[in-house]
Amino acid sequence: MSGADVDPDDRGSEDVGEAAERAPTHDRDDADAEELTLVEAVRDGLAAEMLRNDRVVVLGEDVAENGGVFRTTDGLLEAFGSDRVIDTPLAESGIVGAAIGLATHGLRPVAEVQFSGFVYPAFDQLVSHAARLRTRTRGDLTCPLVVRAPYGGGIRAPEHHSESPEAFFVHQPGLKVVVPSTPRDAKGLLAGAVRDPDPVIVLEPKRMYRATNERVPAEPYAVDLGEAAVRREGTELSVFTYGATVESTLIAADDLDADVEVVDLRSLSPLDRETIAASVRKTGRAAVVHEAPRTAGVGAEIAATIQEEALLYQEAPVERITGFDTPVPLGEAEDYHIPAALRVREGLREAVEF
Amino acid sequence: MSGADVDPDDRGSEDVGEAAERAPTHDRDDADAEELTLVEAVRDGLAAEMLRNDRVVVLGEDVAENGGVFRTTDGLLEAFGSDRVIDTPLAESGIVGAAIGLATHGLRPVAEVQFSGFVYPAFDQLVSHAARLRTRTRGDLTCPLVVRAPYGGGIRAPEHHSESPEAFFVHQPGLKVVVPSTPRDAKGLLAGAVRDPDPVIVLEPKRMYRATNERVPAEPYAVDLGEAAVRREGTELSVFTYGATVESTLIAADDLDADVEVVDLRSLSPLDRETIAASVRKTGRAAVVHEAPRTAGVGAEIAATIQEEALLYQEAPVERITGFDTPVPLGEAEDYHIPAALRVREGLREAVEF
Amino acid sequence: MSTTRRTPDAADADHRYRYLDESGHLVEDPPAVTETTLLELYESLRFARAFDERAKSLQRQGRIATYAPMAGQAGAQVAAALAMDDEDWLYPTYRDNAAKFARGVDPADVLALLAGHEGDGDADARVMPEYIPIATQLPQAVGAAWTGLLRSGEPEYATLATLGDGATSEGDFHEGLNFAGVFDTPTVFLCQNNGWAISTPTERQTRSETLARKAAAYGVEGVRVDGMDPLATYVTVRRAVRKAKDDVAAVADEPADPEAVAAGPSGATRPTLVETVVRRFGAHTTSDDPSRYREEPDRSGDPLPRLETYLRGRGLLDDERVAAVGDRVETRLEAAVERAEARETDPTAAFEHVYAEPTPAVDDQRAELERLYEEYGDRVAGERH
Amino acid sequence: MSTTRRTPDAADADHRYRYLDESGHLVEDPPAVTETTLLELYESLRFARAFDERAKSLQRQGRIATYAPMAGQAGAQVAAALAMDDEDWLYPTYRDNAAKFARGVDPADVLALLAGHEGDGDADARVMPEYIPIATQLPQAVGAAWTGLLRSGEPEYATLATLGDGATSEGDFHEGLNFAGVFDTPTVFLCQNNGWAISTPTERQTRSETLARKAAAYGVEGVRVDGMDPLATYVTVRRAVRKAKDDVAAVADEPADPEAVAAGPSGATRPTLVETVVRRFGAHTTSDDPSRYREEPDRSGDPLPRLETYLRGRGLLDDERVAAVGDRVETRLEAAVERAEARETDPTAAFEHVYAEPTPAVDDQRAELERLYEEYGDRVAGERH
Ligand SMILES: Cc1ncc(C[n+]2csc(CCOP(=O)(O)OP(=O)(O)O)c2C)c(N)n1
Ligand SMILES: Cc1ncc(C[n+]2csc(CCOP(=O)(O)OP(=O)(O)O)c2C)c(N)n1
Ligand SMILES: [Mg+2]
Ligand SMILES: [Mg+2]
Repeated sequence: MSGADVDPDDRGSEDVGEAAERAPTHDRDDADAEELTLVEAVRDGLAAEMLRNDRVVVLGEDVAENGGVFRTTDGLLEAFGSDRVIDTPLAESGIVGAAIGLATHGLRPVAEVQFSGFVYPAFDQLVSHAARLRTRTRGDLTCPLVVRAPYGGGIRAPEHHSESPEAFFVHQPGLKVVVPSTPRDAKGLLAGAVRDPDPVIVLEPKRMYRATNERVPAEPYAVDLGEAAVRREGTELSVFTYGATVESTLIAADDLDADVEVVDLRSLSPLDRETIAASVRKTGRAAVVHEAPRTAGVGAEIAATIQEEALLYQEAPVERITGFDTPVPLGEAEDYHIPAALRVREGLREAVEF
Repeated sequence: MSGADVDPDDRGSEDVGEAAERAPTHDRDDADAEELTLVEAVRDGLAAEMLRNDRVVVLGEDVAENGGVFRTTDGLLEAFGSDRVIDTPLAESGIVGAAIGLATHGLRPVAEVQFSGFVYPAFDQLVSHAARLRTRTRGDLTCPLVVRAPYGGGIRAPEHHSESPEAFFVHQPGLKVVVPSTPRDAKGLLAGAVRDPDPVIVLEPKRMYRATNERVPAEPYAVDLGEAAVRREGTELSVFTYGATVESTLIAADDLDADVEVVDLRSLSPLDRETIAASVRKTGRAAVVHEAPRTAGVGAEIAATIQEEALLYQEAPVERITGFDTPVPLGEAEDYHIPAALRVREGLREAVEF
Repeated sequence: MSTTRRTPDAADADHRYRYLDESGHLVEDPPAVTETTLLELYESLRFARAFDERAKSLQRQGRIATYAPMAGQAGAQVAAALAMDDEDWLYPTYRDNAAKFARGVDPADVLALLAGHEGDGDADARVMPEYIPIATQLPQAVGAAWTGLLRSGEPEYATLATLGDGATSEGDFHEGLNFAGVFDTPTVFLCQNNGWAISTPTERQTRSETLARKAAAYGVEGVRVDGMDPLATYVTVRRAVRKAKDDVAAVADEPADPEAVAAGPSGATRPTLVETVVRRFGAHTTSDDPSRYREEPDRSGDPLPRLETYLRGRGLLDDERVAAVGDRVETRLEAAVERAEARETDPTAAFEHVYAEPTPAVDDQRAELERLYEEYGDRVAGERH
Repeated sequence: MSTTRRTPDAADADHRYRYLDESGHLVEDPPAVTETTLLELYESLRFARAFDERAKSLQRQGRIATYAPMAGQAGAQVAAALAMDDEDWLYPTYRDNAAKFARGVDPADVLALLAGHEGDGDADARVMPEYIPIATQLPQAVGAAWTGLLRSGEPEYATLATLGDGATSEGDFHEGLNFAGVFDTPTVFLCQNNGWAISTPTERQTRSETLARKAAAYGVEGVRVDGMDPLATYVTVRRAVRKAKDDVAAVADEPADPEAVAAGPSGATRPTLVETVVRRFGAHTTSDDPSRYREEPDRSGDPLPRLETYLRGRGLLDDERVAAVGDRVETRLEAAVERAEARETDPTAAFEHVYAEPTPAVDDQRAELERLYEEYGDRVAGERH
C-alpha cells in the first residue's frame, strides 16, 4: 500500500466535468496559442493542471476570493470551487505544514506564499520535512508539494517584498527550485513542478508578471525540471542567468560587441551542469547574472561548477553580476541594486576583455 | 540619544562583585592558561564575557538549571543568577525574537539554540530582522546579538541533530558567522562575537566538544572576526576548511606526499578573502573541506572567490570535499557522509595530481 | 452591538467596552482623562485624517509607493499612543502612522520612507521601524520590555506592540504572548481587529469567538474595547500601561473597569492583550481592490466626529478652535510633504549600514558601483529609472 | 488531585477525568470498553514496558543510540493508539514507540532506527515517521486529516498527533490548532503533559493553568484526562476520534462524559485537544541526567499495575494469563532485537531516496563515494568508524 492510498502518479479523474467550462483562461480556442503575460500564464498553468488532475488544490493567503494579490489565481475559485481553491489563515508555517500533510496523503497542493520574503516562517517545514520525507521513509511516503512565490525587486515595493531567496532552497537536498523567465516557461515549469513527485519551489519574477506577452499553447504541457534553455547562441562568452534578469542580460548581450551565449537556467535545483559545462567549453568565458546577494548565491555554485568542469577552457574568471551584499534598497535605489542592462553589459565586457 | 539609552560599546560595570568568585571556570589561577576542552572553553568564554560586561545575558532551552544539554552553560546560573542565565519556553522564534528585543535595548544576549537543526523556526527573526535593523534605521538602532548552536555530525545523534546550516547564514547580508575549531578559538571567537556590534551566529562543532584539550588563557580575549588562521604552512596546495573538519584535514595533509597549506577560515562571514587569495597565489592549487552539502555550500563561495582572485595562478580546479547532497545519514553511515581523513586525502591528491 | 460599557466577558463577541456611543454621546460617567489629553487626541486624529487623505493622493500621483490607509483605525492608534508614557517604546506595523505621529515621529520621515528613502524608526520618539513581516514584532517587543526587568528588576518602561487580526494566526503571536506571560513582561499587545486581513475576514482567520480571549492561553489578561471610541481605548490602554509598570495588583483591582478584564486568569500580571474592535473603512492598501471580496463597508461610528461631538458638548471645542486645529494640521502637513520631497536618492546609501564596519565584500561592491556610476551616472540604474 | 471523574472545567488544573484511582479501583461505573480491548491494552502496555527496559539496556551497551523512555506515559500512548480506527493516521514524536507498536509497527524497525538504520514510518500501519523538530507534526497532521474532507467532503479518516507539554510553546502548535479550528479537520491532538520539557517544568513553559484550555483560543474543544489511567484515556480519545469522523453533534452531546469537555466553545467541532496528565518517571532521554534539575519523581500511579489490578478484579487476568502475556512479550522482543541487529550499514543508502529520480549531482557524488569505497573499503569512513 502506498502511504497515501493512491498511486502518486495517477492523475486523478480526467473527467473534469463543468470545471473545464469555467476554467478562467480556457474560453479561448483550445487549438490556438494565445498571447499571455507571465501572470496570465501562471494562472493558465494552474487552471490547466487543475483540469488535468483533480487532486491539484491551490491554497494560500488571499488566493480564493481575492484571486491573489497579483491575480495569479484569479477565477480559479469560480472554476474549481472552495474545496480546491482555499483561502487560509495568515500563517506560512501552517500553510506549508498543512500542504505537506495534503501532499503526503494523495493531493497535489500548490501553496502560494504571498511574497518570497514571507517564506521564512515556513522554512523549517520546508527544509526539515518537505525535503526529507522521502529519505526518512526510504521512499515509502512522499511529498509532491509545490510552493509558489513571487520573488525579486523592481516594483517599488515596501521592505521584505523584493527578496530573492533561491540560494537557501538550492542548498537544501531534497528540494527542487525553478524560476521561469517567460510566460511559456511559467506555464510549463509550473506544470513540471505540479507533476513532479518531489517538493518544488517555484519562484516567479514579479516584475516580469506583466512586462511582456508571449504566445502560450492552450493545451497543458510541462517543461522538464533540470533543463536549461539557451536563449541566444554565441561563441565568445557564456552568460548564465534566470528569472527576472534574463531580460536585462539579453539586452546587454545585444549591446556588447562580442558573440554572447545566454543560457536561461530555469531550474536551479537540479542544475543543468551539462549545458553549463558545454557552453563554457565552447566559449572559454563565463558570467552569471542574478539579483540575489552575491556571497554564497547561486552564482557561486555556478562559478564553482564551471571551474570544476571546464577550468582548462577558462580564459577569464567567471564574472558575477549580482545584487549586492546588502538588503534590497527601497525606492529608486533598487534600480542600482538589481543588475540593470548597463551594469550587466559592463560585467560581460570585463569577462570578454579579461 | 541612542536607541538603547546606553552606549552600545560601553562594557557595563566592571565591578562584578561576587560573580567573579562564583564564575565556574575561574577558580583556577588567573595568570595561567589551563588545558580546556572545546566545551569548557565555550563555558569559560561565556563566563569571562559575563564577568567583563554585566549586560551579557544567556538564554535558551535548558541552559540554566540543566547547564545546557552539552553543559556549555554549566555553572553560569549559580555564578550569575537567574536574571542573566535564563531558561526559556521551547520556542526558537520566541527566543531569538526576544533576544533581538534585548539586544536593541542595551543588553548583549547570547541565545543558545540547542542544536543547529532547530534554528529554522528562528530563521525569519534572523534574516528579516536581526540582519536588517541597522540598515532599516540607518544605524540608529542596532542588534548586537549572538546566537550559539552546536552543529555537525559525528556523535550518532538522531535525525535533525547533525545539521550544518552555515551557508544559509553566510548568504544573508547583515549577519556574521563564525565557526571555531579549537578550544582557544572557541573562547576567542565567542568573545569577538559578544563584543561585535552586529548579530553573529556561532556554530560550535559538537563532535569536537570533548575531542581535544588545549591551553586556553584565563584572561578574557577576543579573536577578531573576519580573520582566518593558517594552521599549517605549505607551498603546493591550499586547503580551506573550518570547524569540525579542520582536524581531518590536518591529518590528511600530514598523510599526503605534498606540501599542503591548511587554512582554518574561522569566520565564514565576513570571509577572509585576502588570506584565501594570497594562499592560492602562492600554491596554485586549492581545495575546500566542509561537511555541509556541496551544492551552494560555503565551498562554492570559496571556489568562486578563488577563481575571481587567482584564476591565473590556478593549476587545478578547486576541489570540493564535502558532505553529500543528501540529508545527513544516521548511525554509522554518517561516517561516510562527513569527510573523514582518508576521503579528504584522496580529494587533496586529486587537486595535487590534476 | 451592545452599548454598555461593561463587558462581562472578553470572550463574548457581542460585547465591547465603550464610553461614547456612535454619535459621540456618553453612555457612562466620563472617564478621568485630562482636557489637555482630550484635545491632543482630537488634534492627532485630525492630523491622521489629513495625512491619510494626502498620502492616498500622493500615491495616486506616483509621488509615494503603496500606502496602507488608517481610516476607521486612527482613533485607536492615537488613543493608544497618547496612553503611553515618554519612556515607553512603540512597536508599530505598516498601518500605524497615526500612532507614530502621536509619539512625535516626523511625518516628513514617514513620507520619505513611503517615497522609497531608507530610514525608518525614531529612537528619540522611542518608536521602532514599522514591522511588515506579520507578527514578528511581538517577540521583539516582549524582549524589549523584558530588558528593564532583567537590568534592574523593575519594569523600567513598557512596550506597546500593535498587530492586526490576521497577525493572531502567526506563530510569532503565540510565542510572543507566551514569553510575555511566562516572564511577566511589561508589554501591551494592541490588536486592531479591523475585520480583515487583506481579503480574509476574521471569521476565517480563527474560530475563537474573540481575539481577546486568546490571551487566556498564555495566562495573560485579555480586554476587548470599542476601538472607534477613543475615550474607551485611551482608558483601557492607559490602565494596561500602568499595570505593566506600576503597581500591578492595585491597577488590576482598580474599580474603573473591572469587568472589561475577563480573559486573564486574575488580571494581576503585567502584560495585556487589548483587542480594539475597529473597521477598515478603505482598502487594505492602495494596491488593493476591496470590491473583489467585500461589500461597501459600514462607515458609521467614525472616531473623529464622535470625539468632536463630545468635545463640543463639553465646551472644549467650538467652530473657531476646530478651524484653528485645521490650520495647524495643514501647515504641518505641507511642511512635511515639502521636506520629504526634497530628499534625493543616494545610489550607494545601501552599503552604509549593513554592518557597523563595512566588510571587505561590502566595500568592494560599493567601489564597483561607484566606478560605474562615475562613468555612466544614472544609466547604471537602467531604462526604467 | 481530585479523584472525581467529572471535571467541571478543563481550565482547572486540579481536575482531570479518570475512571481508575491510583491503586486500580474504579471510581465510576466501568466504561463501555470491550474485554478484547482491555486485554489488548494490557498486553501492549506490557510490551511497552519490556521494550523500554530493553532499549535502555541496549543503549547502555552501545547497541543503540540515544533513547527516550516512555515509563509513566506508555498507558496514555497505548490507550490512544487503540482508540484509533484502522484508517486513521498516527503522527508520533520520538517518545511514542508504545503507540506505534499498538498500531502494528514492527519493533525491529524501531530498534533498527535507534541503531542508526534509516527507514522510519510505516504506511501500512498508517504511522508517520517520528517527529523530532518539536511541534512540526501538528500542521501536517491537520493537513493530512483535511485531505479527506477536501477530496470527498467527508472526514475519510482522522489523524492523531502526539505532542509534549513543551511543544505547546512552539509557533507550529498555534498554527496547527488554528488551522484545525478554521477548517474543522478531523484531528486529535494528544498532548502528553509529563511536567517537563527536558529540564524545564511546565510552569515555566506557560502561565496557562492547564494545557487543555489553550484549545479555546482556536474554538477547539479541550479535554483534560488522567493519562496514567488507560481507561479514562481510551474513552476520551475514542470519543474524540468518533467526534472527528462520525456524527459530530451526536458525540458531542453524548452523555458519557459531557463535563470533561469544557474548554471548547460548544464541543461540536471535529478537532479535539486532549491533555493527558502523565509523569515522566525517568530521564528525558538516555543522554539526560535529571538529577541536575529535579528531585526523584513521584512514581506512583503507574498505569500497568493499575490496569492489572483492575483486570484481575474483573476476572480477566490471573497469574497464569499474566505469565503467558509475559512469555509472548519476551518472544516478540527477542525476535525483534535479533532482526534489528542483523541489519548492516549501507554506505551509499543515503543517496537512494533524496529524490524519486536521483539528480546528476546525487548520482555523481554517489559514484565518487563508490569509487573510494571500492578502493579503500571502510577506511573511507575514518578512524572512528
Ligand atoms: C509573514 C507575512 N505574510 C504575509 C504578509 C502579506 N500581508 C501584508 S498585510 C497582510 C494582512 C494583515 O492583516 P492584519 O494582521 O489583520 O492587519 P491589517 O492589514 O488588517 O491591519 C498580509 C497577508 C506579510 N506582510 N507578512
Ligand atoms: C524545534 C526543536 N527545538 C528543540 C528541540 C530539542 N528538544 C528535544 S526534546 C525537547 C523537549 C520536549 O519537551 P516536551 O514537548 O514536553 O516533550 P517530552 O520530551 O517531555 O515528551 C527539546 C527541547 C527539538 N527537538 N526541536
Ligand atoms: Mg486586519
Ligand atoms: Mg514534556
